[in-house]
Amino acid sequence: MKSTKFTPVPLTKAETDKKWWEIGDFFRRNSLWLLMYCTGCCAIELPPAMTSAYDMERLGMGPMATPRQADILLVSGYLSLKTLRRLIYTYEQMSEPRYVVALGSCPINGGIYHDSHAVINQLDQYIPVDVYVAGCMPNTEAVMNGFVDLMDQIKHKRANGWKKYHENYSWYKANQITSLGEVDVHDEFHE
Amino acid sequence: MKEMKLFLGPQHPGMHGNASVHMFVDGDIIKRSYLLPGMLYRGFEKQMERKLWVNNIALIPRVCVPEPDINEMAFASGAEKLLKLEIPERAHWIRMIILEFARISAHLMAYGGLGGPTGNYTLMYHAHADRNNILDIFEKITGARVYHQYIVIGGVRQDLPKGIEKDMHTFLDSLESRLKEYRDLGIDNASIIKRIKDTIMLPAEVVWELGVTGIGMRSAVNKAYDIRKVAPYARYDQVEFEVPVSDYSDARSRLDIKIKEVQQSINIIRQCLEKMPEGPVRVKPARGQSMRWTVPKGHVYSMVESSRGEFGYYMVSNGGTHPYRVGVRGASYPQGLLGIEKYLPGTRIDDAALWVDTMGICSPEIDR
Amino acid sequence: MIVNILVGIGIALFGFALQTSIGGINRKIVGRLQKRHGPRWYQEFIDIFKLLSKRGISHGWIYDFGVIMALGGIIATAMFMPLTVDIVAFKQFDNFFIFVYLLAVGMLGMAMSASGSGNPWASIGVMRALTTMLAYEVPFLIVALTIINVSDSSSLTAIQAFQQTAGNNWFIIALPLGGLVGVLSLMGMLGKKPFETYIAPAEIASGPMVEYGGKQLGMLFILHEISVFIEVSLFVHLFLGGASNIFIFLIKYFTVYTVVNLISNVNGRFKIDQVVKFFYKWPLLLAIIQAFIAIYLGWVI
Amino acid sequence: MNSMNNIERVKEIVEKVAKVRKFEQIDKFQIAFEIEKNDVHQTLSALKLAGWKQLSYLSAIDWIETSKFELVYVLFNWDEALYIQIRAMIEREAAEMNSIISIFPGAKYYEREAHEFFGINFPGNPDYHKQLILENWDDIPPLRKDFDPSVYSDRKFPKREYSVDYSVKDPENKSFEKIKEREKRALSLRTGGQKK
Amino acid sequence: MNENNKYPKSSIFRPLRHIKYIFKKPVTHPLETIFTKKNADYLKGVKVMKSSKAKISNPRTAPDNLRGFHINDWEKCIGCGTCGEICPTAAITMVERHDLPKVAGKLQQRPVIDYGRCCFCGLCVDTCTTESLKMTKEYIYADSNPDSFQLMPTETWQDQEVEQAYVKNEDTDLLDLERVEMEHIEGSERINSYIEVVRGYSKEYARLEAARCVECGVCTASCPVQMHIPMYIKTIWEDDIEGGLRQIYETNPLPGVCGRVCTHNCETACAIAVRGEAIAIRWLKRYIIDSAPDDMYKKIFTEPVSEVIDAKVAIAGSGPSSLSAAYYLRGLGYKVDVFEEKSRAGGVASFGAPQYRIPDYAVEKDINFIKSIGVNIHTNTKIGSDITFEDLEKKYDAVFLGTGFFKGRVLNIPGADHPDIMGAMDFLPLTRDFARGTLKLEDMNVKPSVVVVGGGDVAFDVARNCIRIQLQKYGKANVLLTSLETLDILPGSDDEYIEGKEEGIKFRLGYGPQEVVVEDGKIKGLKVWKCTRVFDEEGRFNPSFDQSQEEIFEAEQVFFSVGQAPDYSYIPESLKDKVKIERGKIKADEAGKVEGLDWLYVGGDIFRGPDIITAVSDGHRAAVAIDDYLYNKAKKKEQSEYFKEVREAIRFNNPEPALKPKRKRTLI
Repeated sequence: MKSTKFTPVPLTKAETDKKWWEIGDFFRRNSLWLLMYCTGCCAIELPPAMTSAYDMERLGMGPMATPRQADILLVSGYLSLKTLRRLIYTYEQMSEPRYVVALGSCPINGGIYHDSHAVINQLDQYIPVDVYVAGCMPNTEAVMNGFVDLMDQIKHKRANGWKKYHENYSWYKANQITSLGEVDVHDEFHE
Repeated sequence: MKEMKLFLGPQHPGMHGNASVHMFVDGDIIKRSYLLPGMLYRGFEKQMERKLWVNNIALIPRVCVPEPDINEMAFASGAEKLLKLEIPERAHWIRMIILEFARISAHLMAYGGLGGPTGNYTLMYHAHADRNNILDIFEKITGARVYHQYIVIGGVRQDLPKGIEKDMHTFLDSLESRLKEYRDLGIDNASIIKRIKDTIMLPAEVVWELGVTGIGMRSAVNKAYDIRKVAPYARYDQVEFEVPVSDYSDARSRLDIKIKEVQQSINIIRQCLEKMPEGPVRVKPARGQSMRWTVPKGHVYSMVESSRGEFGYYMVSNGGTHPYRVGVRGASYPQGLLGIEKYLPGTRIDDAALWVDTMGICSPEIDR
Repeated sequence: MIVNILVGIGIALFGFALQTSIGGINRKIVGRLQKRHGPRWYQEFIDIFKLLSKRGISHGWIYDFGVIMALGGIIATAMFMPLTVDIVAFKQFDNFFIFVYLLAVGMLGMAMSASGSGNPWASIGVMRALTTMLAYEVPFLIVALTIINVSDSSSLTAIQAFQQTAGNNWFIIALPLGGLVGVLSLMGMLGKKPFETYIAPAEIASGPMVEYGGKQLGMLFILHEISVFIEVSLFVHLFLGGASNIFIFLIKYFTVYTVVNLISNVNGRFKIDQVVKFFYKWPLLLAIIQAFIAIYLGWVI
Repeated sequence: MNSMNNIERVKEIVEKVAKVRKFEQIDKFQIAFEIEKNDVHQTLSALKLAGWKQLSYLSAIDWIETSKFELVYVLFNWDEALYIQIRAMIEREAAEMNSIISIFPGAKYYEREAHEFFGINFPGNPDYHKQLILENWDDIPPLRKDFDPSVYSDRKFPKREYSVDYSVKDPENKSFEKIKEREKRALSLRTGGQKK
Repeated sequence: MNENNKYPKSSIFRPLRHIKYIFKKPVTHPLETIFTKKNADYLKGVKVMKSSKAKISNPRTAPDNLRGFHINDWEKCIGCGTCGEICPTAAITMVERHDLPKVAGKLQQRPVIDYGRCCFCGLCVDTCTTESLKMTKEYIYADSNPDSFQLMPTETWQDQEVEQAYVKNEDTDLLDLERVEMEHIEGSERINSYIEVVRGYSKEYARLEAARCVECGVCTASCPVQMHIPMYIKTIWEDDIEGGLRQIYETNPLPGVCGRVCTHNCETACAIAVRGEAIAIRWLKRYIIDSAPDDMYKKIFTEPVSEVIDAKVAIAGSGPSSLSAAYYLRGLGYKVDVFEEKSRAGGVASFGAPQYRIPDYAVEKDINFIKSIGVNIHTNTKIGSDITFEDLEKKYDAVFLGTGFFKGRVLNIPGADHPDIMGAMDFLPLTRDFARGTLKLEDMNVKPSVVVVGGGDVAFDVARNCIRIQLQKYGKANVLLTSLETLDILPGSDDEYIEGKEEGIKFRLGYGPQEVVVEDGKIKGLKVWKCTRVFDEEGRFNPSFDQSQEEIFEAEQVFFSVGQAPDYSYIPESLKDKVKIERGKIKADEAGKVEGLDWLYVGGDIFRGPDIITAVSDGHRAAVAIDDYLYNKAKKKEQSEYFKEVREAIRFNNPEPALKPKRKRTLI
């Protein structure tokens, strides 16, 4: 019998990292936790998705209370200026890798509020977005399919929005400042 | 101990919608608080002025997301008042069915929302499971789950689909049989009663001071102050229903009324299905293509009883194709802004989320 | 000695794996209660490994150190936990008080770390957690002391053996009032509703965990799983007669955890003052009565 | 419950304290009075005493052509089921109206909102000048008619330019450009667009 | 009151009953009813879904009226863009598609929907003029590339055949498909006089009718002069008559005439007509002219623009093409002389069309305006006799011929040379003069029973005139109209047929006249054969008859309305060989310039035909061509800004050849 001797192929550090990253990706895409930030109307389709009717826990997903714990920032619909400030704040708080899913028309190109003075038009000007789900509002099925799309993106290493945010940080910041004037929140409470 | 700053929301599981309650607490007691609205501000009233009467129907449901139909009703009936338009009889009854389903849906959501602050998620899951059935019925009737855009100026957009009555009856029967379960799991549950009994009080004087309406008002003043009874619209004067009231308004009694109102809504829908005449469902407000429909000059305040209270549209027309000004009175405006400023202090931080929940605060209608 | 340590680590790992699996299965059961299917049974593992694969954020060394300290403390505690009468790492050190003491180390580590995060919700959560601990510990200790008194030993193995030899006379039956207090305290320990006050996502945004994310949160999850393992095992050993072999242990463990979890899921949570009042009212009274009955009157069923 | 007498009674009450410029009955449950700015407080107090205890709505309308703001107060009496609109014109320039929070405390936030969206000052309301819904607003109050939200939006929030082009153009066929040019010319012939 | 009494007794045990749900079936939707095929495959890979389930996975079928993603039937779609107009989110834009055929009633554009805007309100479907835009049961679409959310709806969604869901029905339709009733005099009443049949819209009704227009502009390309139809309709709706008048005079100097007797191809092409009754474009134009007071005409040209350019143009004939040429040449700054052989200007408007369609005052209103801007009209001046053609050539820098077809034609069949037999164009001028009172009843040679041969509008004019004259002459009418064409291909318009029938014309359609039966010098009747076919397979006029079905329509007089002929006798011999005439029409280039003669232009019937509005377009084109020819040669005077603008507009609005819409028969 021919003996097959196991000869370990030495991996470079980059390759090792890549392997680890793939393993990590497996876990990450099978356990996506949402940050329920009800930025807009599409949030109303999330309770059905989370609760009994569509039960997204089957996919390993669930809502989380705080940004630190969450993997997905779910932008559910339109973003008013006031929300965007807090959204950016929230996004920056999330631990990496983090993904952004945008629901509905509004984050794509403004939706029904495209000419409103209070609502931004394109979310990807301010933070990178990994998956968009069309619809106004998207049906729960569409939302669920959107999440699976995101998982697929992660699997194929295409959900790199958070890296983009680092790479183009100054570009994003500049856009934020153009639209918001000031990104940080200043009010009685934040002094 | 020094006052500590805390904020409930905008991103907070206990907050309904995107708003923030800022609190200054001492220990567990809230010393000072206010609502920070505007997170959902879309410039709604401005947007409505810029849209035609006809394509405003795409915009108005978005004022209040959990119960969009009241907006359509308030807007459509306001415009009809300005137009002095008589709509077909059947349309009135269909509108009532839609409005009552919306009320049930909103109540279920609010009642299930009790599961958040009190931690009884099973209640929330059950309520949402039932609510999802309503959404499915809505989808069959109107073609959309949430933004129905169904009640339009001149009636309703199209007739009920065939066979929908059966679906409705099936749903109503099953919901009715489960109302007891909801009570058991929620307001009659000993562990939850501890949280909701004798807290979050809303005495009658406060009601008048703030201008709270709806369940908040009825639970405190012990009178059937419901627009459906007091100044009936649609055909509410032709159906029999009771308005549950109470003279002691704590969180529990308000939730109790909510469940009782669900029962009443079920009764109303059944009566509607029985009494609804056949016939047309829509008249056109004017001749010509819809983009050239105009509404005569005038001011009108059009009001609807929502699940949270009096919901009104102040509408002004200058005779053109666009509304000149539309003002929205969100039902939760008084308790949401002034209420939180004045009457949330003194409660504990545990109560804040429950306060927001049981007072019926819907942030999109405050911000608009 | 090394063998003992290895066995101890083995027990801790086993405890972690056991509780994580049972936690997963329980999520499915609770799912059914909520009219849905629930996640895959191994979802909890994926969650934990995912968290460990994420990048954490540091809020200073107290924050980081606290987590490690807590996790270390809790693993250490678990190492002492006997699984059955026979399977125990350190035969002489399975004293009840060791667990009470070591569990506190874990708790304190977490408290330290959470306070280090600087988030007000975390501070409130920590305060609540400690208050809750104070509330349930008193009746629980009284009942535990009663048991120790009755069984004449504070060693868990001995307590197990005592129950098994006396014709499977479990203390939950022998001391019914104490058993009830034990269940309530267990719910408090596990942070199950209605005593979940210190986590309370809807009120204080998960309390102590509010600032954790990534690796730290993963460690907290492991910590949580192991501490649940310790607490449930403690209950099994103290009240349910322990286990003569591993299968019985598994069955008892599963039953206890599932029952507690189910009760928890149809109830709401108390306010923190209500928790304290509650524990200092009925459980404390019952515990004292039980102690009186058992120790002074000697009435043990 | 809601007879003509009732409306007559309200008319009497209002006419006693205010000069009614216009009375209007909108439907069975709603009437409207146009009164002078200075009479508003007395009218509201009188009506409150008479049972119209609830302030349902308070806001303003911008009549830019006549350079006025119209303030609207909607009162409701739950026992008699009659909505009353009280309307009063105020000047658009440096618009100011004394607060009514002494009569209806619930008006506090309505007034703050009216200040924010129209720029009307409400002396007597302690917080009317604080920002409420808007944050860091840098333009004229948005509900004024001379504010154009689309201009603001275009200036601040870029619109998406899609890279996919579905058109099939014929480089020689300029018919679409021509149609547009023709329309432009024809539009200029409208009375509004006429030179001089 | 003890508030505890109102609640059922609370319990810590009752909630535990809910544990029973562990043993009940969950209400959750199964995974295979949620996920698309692609996503189901992914989920199979991560063991969430069983592979047997993944195979059949398909998202829940939506209800029948779901407002999902759009599909658009390109065959039906006419590119009107109404969907984009009504869209509350400005999500629909129209893009040019020059790959589509250029046909009347359709624009070469199709909607593109931006799903980054769409709010799924379905108003686009409700307002679609053709029912081509529909919504489907598809509701799932997610992508990571935001650019992929702008989609052009076609018959399929994502290249898949899909079920349609939300479509419009009577309730949801947002268009007004019914025309606002036009007041007209009843048939029994109007035959007693020459009063205009159609009374015209009142302001209120005109505004209602104008409100039906969706401003798509589909009609414009079908109009030979490309009038700004949607825009002037909008002026009516907005009650800006003056603006409307100015817009009309941009492209049409004879709106009063065209507002009454135009062939209105625009209405045939109208987007509303796809499913309903077309906007009454012709009558709305008439409304503007009727309601414009005379002094408002002064505002069309705010500055005098005449005689700025030192060049003269002669125009032969004063029909629509001539008047149009005169108007535009004047607007361009030339001195214009119009020579008319008859006593009144207007050509076919004054002498062809019947009085009850277009009364004289309406023609005069148009002509007076043209006169008022400085066009000299010399009536009773026949070229050839009163002024020679050579004179024109000598005295003027350019000559425009618009002399029209003013001779009746008679079929070459046995008996057709009888004196009682008349061609339509010989008869109709007499009726006009009769209606004006210049001819007496006795002068009118109309017998008690009449057969009219022909199926065009002119035949109807003849028949209806005959009825009126017969009634006055004999107290009763007996007119029979026969044509080769049966009703389905009758060339005359539907209105004429309906009104003619109301007035008592008898119809025998589908017969070919073979002989006029004459006995004792008197006409006895018309012998006809049944016509089996009018056009051959190639679509050419080539009738064939069934001899066996012979009939004789008894009548004492026969009118032939089978075409008209020109009279070129005024063209001098010297030019005869240079001017080529083909089938009665003068050969010229697109703009009407006669080949080989730079200074000679033609328009109207003698060039292109066949109707008034085409003649107007000929005049416009010829005016621009004349300007091209003369402008650089002529000595120019100083120009004002306003003059430049007017010149530019006239040149710019030079009409393109119109698209001929396919006629829709509503009669059958």
